[in-house]
Amino acid sequence: MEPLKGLLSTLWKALTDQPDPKAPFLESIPEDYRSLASAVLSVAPILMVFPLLFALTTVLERKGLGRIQNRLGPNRVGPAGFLQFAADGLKTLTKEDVVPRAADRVVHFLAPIALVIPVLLTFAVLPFGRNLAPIDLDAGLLFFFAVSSATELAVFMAGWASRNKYSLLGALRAVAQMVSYEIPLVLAALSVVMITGTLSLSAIAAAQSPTPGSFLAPWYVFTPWGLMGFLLFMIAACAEANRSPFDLPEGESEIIAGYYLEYSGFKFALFFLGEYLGLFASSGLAITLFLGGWNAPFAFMQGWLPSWVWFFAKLATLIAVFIWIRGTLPRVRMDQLMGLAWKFMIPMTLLTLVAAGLWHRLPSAPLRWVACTALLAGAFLVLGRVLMPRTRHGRRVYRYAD
Amino acid sequence: MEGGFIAMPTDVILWILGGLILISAVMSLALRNLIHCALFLMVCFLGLAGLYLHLNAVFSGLVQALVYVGAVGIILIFAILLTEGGGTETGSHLGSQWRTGIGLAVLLAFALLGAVSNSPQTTQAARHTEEPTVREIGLKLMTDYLLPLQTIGLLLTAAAIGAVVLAMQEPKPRKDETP
Amino acid sequence: MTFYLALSVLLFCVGLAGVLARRHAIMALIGIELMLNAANINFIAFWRHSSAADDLSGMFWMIFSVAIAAAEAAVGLALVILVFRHRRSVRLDELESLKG
Amino acid sequence: MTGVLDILWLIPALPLLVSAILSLTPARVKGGAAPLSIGALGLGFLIACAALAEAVSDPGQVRAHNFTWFEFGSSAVKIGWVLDPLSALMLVMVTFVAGWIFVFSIGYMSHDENFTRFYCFLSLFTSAMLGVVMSNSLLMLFACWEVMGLASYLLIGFWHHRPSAAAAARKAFIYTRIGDIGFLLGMLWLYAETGTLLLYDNGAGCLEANALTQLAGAAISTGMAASTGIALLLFCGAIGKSGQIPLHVWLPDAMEGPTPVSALIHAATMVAAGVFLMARIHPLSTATASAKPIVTATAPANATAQSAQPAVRMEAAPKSQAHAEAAAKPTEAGGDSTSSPTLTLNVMAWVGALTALLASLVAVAQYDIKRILAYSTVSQLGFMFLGLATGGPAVGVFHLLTHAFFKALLFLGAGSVIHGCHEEQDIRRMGGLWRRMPATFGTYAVGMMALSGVPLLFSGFWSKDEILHSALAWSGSKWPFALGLVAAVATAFYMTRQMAYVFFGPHRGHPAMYEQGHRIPVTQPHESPMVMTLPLGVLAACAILLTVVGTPMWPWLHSVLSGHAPEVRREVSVGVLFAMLISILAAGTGFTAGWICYMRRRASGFNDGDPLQTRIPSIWRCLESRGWIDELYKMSFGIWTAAAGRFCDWLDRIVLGGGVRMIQNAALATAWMGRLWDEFFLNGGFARGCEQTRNSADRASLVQNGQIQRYLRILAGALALVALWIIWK
Amino acid sequence: MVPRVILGGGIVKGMIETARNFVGSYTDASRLTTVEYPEQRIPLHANARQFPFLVFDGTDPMAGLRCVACQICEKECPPQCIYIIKDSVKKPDYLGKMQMQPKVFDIDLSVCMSCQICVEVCPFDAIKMDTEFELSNDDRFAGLLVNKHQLAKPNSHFARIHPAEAAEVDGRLAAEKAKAEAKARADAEAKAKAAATSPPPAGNPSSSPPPKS
Repeated sequence: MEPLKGLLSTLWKALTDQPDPKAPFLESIPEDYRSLASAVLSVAPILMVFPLLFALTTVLERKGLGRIQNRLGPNRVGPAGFLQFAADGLKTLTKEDVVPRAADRVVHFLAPIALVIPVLLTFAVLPFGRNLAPIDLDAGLLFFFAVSSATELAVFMAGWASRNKYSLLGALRAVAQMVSYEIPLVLAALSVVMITGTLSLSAIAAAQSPTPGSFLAPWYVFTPWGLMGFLLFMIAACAEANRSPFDLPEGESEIIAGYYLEYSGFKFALFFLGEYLGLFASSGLAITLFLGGWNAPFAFMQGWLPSWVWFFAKLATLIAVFIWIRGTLPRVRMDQLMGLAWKFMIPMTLLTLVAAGLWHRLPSAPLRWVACTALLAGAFLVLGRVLMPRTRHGRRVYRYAD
Repeated sequence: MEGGFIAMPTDVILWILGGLILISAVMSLALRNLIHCALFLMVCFLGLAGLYLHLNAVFSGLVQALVYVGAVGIILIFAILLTEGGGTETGSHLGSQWRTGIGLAVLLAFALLGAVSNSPQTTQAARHTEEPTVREIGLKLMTDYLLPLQTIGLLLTAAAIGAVVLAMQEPKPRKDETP
Repeated sequence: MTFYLALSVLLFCVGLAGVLARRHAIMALIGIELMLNAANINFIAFWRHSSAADDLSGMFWMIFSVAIAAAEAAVGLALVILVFRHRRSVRLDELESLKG
Repeated sequence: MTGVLDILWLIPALPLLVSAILSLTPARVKGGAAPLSIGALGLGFLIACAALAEAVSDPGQVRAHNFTWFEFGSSAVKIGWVLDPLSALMLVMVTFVAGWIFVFSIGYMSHDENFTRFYCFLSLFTSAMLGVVMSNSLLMLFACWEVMGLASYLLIGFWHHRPSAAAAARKAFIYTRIGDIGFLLGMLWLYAETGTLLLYDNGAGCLEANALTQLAGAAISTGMAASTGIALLLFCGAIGKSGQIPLHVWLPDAMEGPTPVSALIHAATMVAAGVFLMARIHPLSTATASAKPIVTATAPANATAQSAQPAVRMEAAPKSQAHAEAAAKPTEAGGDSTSSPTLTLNVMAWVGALTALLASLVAVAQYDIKRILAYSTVSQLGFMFLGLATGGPAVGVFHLLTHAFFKALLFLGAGSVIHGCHEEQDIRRMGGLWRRMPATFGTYAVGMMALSGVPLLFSGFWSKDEILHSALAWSGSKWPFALGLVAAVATAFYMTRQMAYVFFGPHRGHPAMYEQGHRIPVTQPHESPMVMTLPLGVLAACAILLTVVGTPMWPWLHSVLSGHAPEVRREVSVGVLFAMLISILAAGTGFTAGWICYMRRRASGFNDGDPLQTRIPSIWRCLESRGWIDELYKMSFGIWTAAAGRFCDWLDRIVLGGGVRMIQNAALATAWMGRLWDEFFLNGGFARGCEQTRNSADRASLVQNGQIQRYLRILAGALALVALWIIWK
Repeated sequence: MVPRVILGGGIVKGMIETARNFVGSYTDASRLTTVEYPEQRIPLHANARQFPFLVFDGTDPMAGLRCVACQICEKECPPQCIYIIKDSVKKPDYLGKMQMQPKVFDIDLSVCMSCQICVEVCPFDAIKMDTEFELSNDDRFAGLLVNKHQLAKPNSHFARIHPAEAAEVDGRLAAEKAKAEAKARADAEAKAKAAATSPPPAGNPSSSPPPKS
């Protein structure tokens, strides 16, 4: 019974932002299992919360898209359709797991696992609440990117192992896309690192907590370079997670279903789990870096709700935005995708870095606001001009057959 | 990943990591199918990353993971695919005088192991200093090691551009090869 | 400490054996990568067991060697692809024409 | 106004800058050339006026501004410029005349495609001339002197597509170069003696007292004073540049260049540079052991080498008595000093007189309008040297100034005539132009009267009268005076001849170019446009107004040049009146003779001979062919050098060439022997040796047969051996 | 709104549009056009059509069948999905006239493309378009081959699904029927009159001609 009571008090301490929430539970655990218990204690909530969130998101997504398209969305299973994920889950579990004969059995089997593991690892570093960061690594951000870069390998394994031209094509497209969007992703995050000076995510989140006196919380998104960095980070995250405008690899119309073509049943669900968890991880990172992690938007609201509530509220809004984007934007062509990454995103992120430097160096507030905004707006327009389709409505020229 | 992550004695972890690294290294060189070799190489690199983390060199472990597993792995696989290595190799995948090669390698192994076993260095106990923070690394990198950093930067850009230029050239249709 | 040295030696020799034995150019590159990593192990091991507290040279050696290895891998693979395009094969024992 | 000295360097610098700019502008860009150069000169003229005002305000004082050009070792070469009445006057004159000549050449050269290049050379020339005029160091003077020579070469040979112009340019350049050798030697000698080439340098300059006494004192083996020797050598340079007797032949041929060039270079400025040079170094030529130091100057020590020399303020001690006394009372007997004139002045006088006479005589027999003026210039220069030698610098410079104006006027008038008659230069083709070109005729008449010395109204009369008077009163010998008188008569004569031929009588233009297949009818000679006649008018006005400066009653110029305030003098000595009477007589005889010969019996056709020719055919032929001096030179020097050239060629090709060939053959022989030895004796043995090495090499080449893995194996083997060796050592 | 010239301009306009839809779907009920299908149904439009069916009058399907097996529809059907075999036995139609009738009348619904050409060409308004679409079954081939009995449906059904068209058809048929009867009556009267006047002498043909029918 002792451990149960410890667990409850730990839960309470965690939910109410108290320092070192694990202490009560760990005391109740015999000495030599303590480190194992603490590990389990920090992993368990992640494994419970985020797959659940994944489930909810699938439903929310379908309902949201429905609503956007003037229809109801699933409302059969459960109250207003919210048990739909259970139905889907059950379906994937019961579905026959077909493995193509020509497939490379081992790699085919490993691929979904190799995809999900790194994504789950990325959650280890995200600070969900004031002291709810599972592992507070000094090089947290580096860990995040190191691990998330492994997903490309898994995607390739999936695509290649199923021995199918379309899936290989989808996999290579996905890898190319993820590789070329990783650079802007890292660079966008870099500007925040430059300002805060540390790589550890909890320090970054702490740096954005509002001082009691001020009105607006000092989130980085409220600075010009922060806003631009946030936008670029979101676009890159969108591409990294192969979602909405950038879901070329699974372009149903062109190559049927991309790299998870030859998967069915639970492995297929794992891919989706991986994709959505990747989405949550990168939006979690975006929140930590730009939207002030677990801080309240305004100083006076800081005390109202526990910190993790803010984190998940922001996560919810970001997910809503992703769904919203998915409902609106058509798929991007491959060369436009690459063009956007190399011609627009990377220059813009470098410029955001410059703007951040400028922001850091310029003393007076109005001056640095004007300078940074001017720099970024100018760059955005110029680089934008490069990408905008040049519609020259010249005078109509009539040519008659002579 | 702090030292002694799980209550198990540390050298058990060492042996596991060591074994993992060596086995995957051997497998990555022995298998016929190139892609498998590449994947095993990735496993070996991850093992190494784990080893560095175990040695409290967190930054280098993560760099190893990021650079090797993230970047080099992908290039390797792309290269394999581009050189039609996808399928399993026909015929013997071992070079002509592979026996002398492996013999020499074994000879070298014994020589170096001999050297390692009786060198005075090894008797010193492992010292557990706290791992350097990223800020320290950054500062030292920017101050004491600025020149190597810049040269490495230059080298990397040169390599990147060089690789692109090399790989971009269209193959000239050779005389004996029907276009 | 001996564990690390032994591990790096073995890894080095495995890499060497791979390079010497295998016919495929890319396998040679993989062998080279292994040898480089063997060296890295020593760097970190000696850095960890070195006396000086704040001397991070071992770690920097490792980081720079990783960077160089990555650059080398990129260029090496580009060359292999180029060779493949020219010679239609990447067997090392077939690539022996010393002509231009 | 003390600042004028500092900005004096702008006067030559501006035209130089303009010439640089124009040299860069493409030929087709015509717009900028003229205004730029005229603007530069106009600005120069203003500064020159300011400088003149300052110089005149305190004539005695010599203001020099020296600075170090470059150092070599301990000593430094210092150059700089000087502002004294002489240089100020010359600056004003050059900028003024050149300015109007530029205006004139806008019209004259308007349809020439190398318009910009023309102005570029003109500006270059003017800046060089201004450089000469104001330079305070002989070295700088010599440099500008050479640039002037170059510019004259370029301008004479401006229409280089015409072979005659190119030849004339080369000829001019070579003859002036011969003169310049003398100049250079003089400078070197001067530098050797005094150690500085600066003229005025707070007492250390070579024209200052202690340098002069030192020079006068130093005598060379033949007993001649160093100063005289140097002066003579410098005079050689002057002879070459101003076209005096031995080296005068290039000047008439220099008429090949465009007329404004002749006007500017061969009338007003360049040729005058020789006279100016002798005027500038006059103290040197008159320095005798006994003479007291001419100019003493006290000035603060030189400033440091780098920084420009502070303007040198010299309170001029009263000029040496002799000099002042001569200037003050030009009329007094004895132009320079009571004692007999030094050798330099003698030579100068005789050369001047002879040139004047010979040139004026030759001018009588010329048919080309510009050649007549050229010879007249030579003779007038002779007069100037005569005046310089006998009456001191003031007399010479006064005639130089007046001559500059009316000779430029005459040349421009000639140019306007040529332009009017469509490039016709032979006076036998002209005639009757006074009705068709009234403006040109009027101004040309003024210039003619000034040149030939029509009394009272015209400045030419006064300046020539000065010279004749000083020649008469010269203590040296009376003969130069006689020669000068005859020359004056001849001058009047040939000018009237020219007027008669050009402006009076029937128009002897080409009868009808029309029939000879030229579709365009030959329009009658027409008056030149405003841009050409305006300068003529201005110069004509000046030719008249200049009298104000130099009449005996108010010798403003003489007193300014001799360094003390001008004052009006009522009484005029008997000698002066006598000299005036003589010169009026001379001019009169010249006119009447010219009138008789040419005015009454108008030459109607082109080919009916010159009246004079009929009377004195042999002398006429001699004069017309310019006294065969060209042929003389050709015969003497020409042949010499040709012969010397041939001899050297023979020497080089036969004697030396032969020797080289012999050595060559010897080398070949030895090579052959070496080959034979090597072929048979060495190779045999050696070849076998090579075989062995090649075989062993084959085996060794296995190491490099392209098998990468073989290389790696060898590498690994070596590594293993080394490791083993290290461990088990 | 946001000028399209800036890079994100188009995206923002699009997002606002979808947001308006999203919000609208909650506030403005008319937007949600879909209904819970099996439970609620959207009333079909008048001219809705799925697959043809045969109309029969009266109560007995086979007897009242209007189709006279003239096979025009079979010939005209573009995908040739109608298959008719004439029946040797005739039966009276609505006018009592003896007409043929189809022994076999099959339509392969999986082939039929519901182009309604058969309805247009049928002179006897025997075939109309039904609105029944829930025809899914597990036999891909035979399941959708419907025969005469399955096709036959009463005129009342036709009236229910296409009221206007049914009314028009019925009106036309009734009119024809009335005309036919009137003619029949007229013939009958003429015969009766002829019978009555035949006893008097056959001779006065000049009496007034028989009344015009």
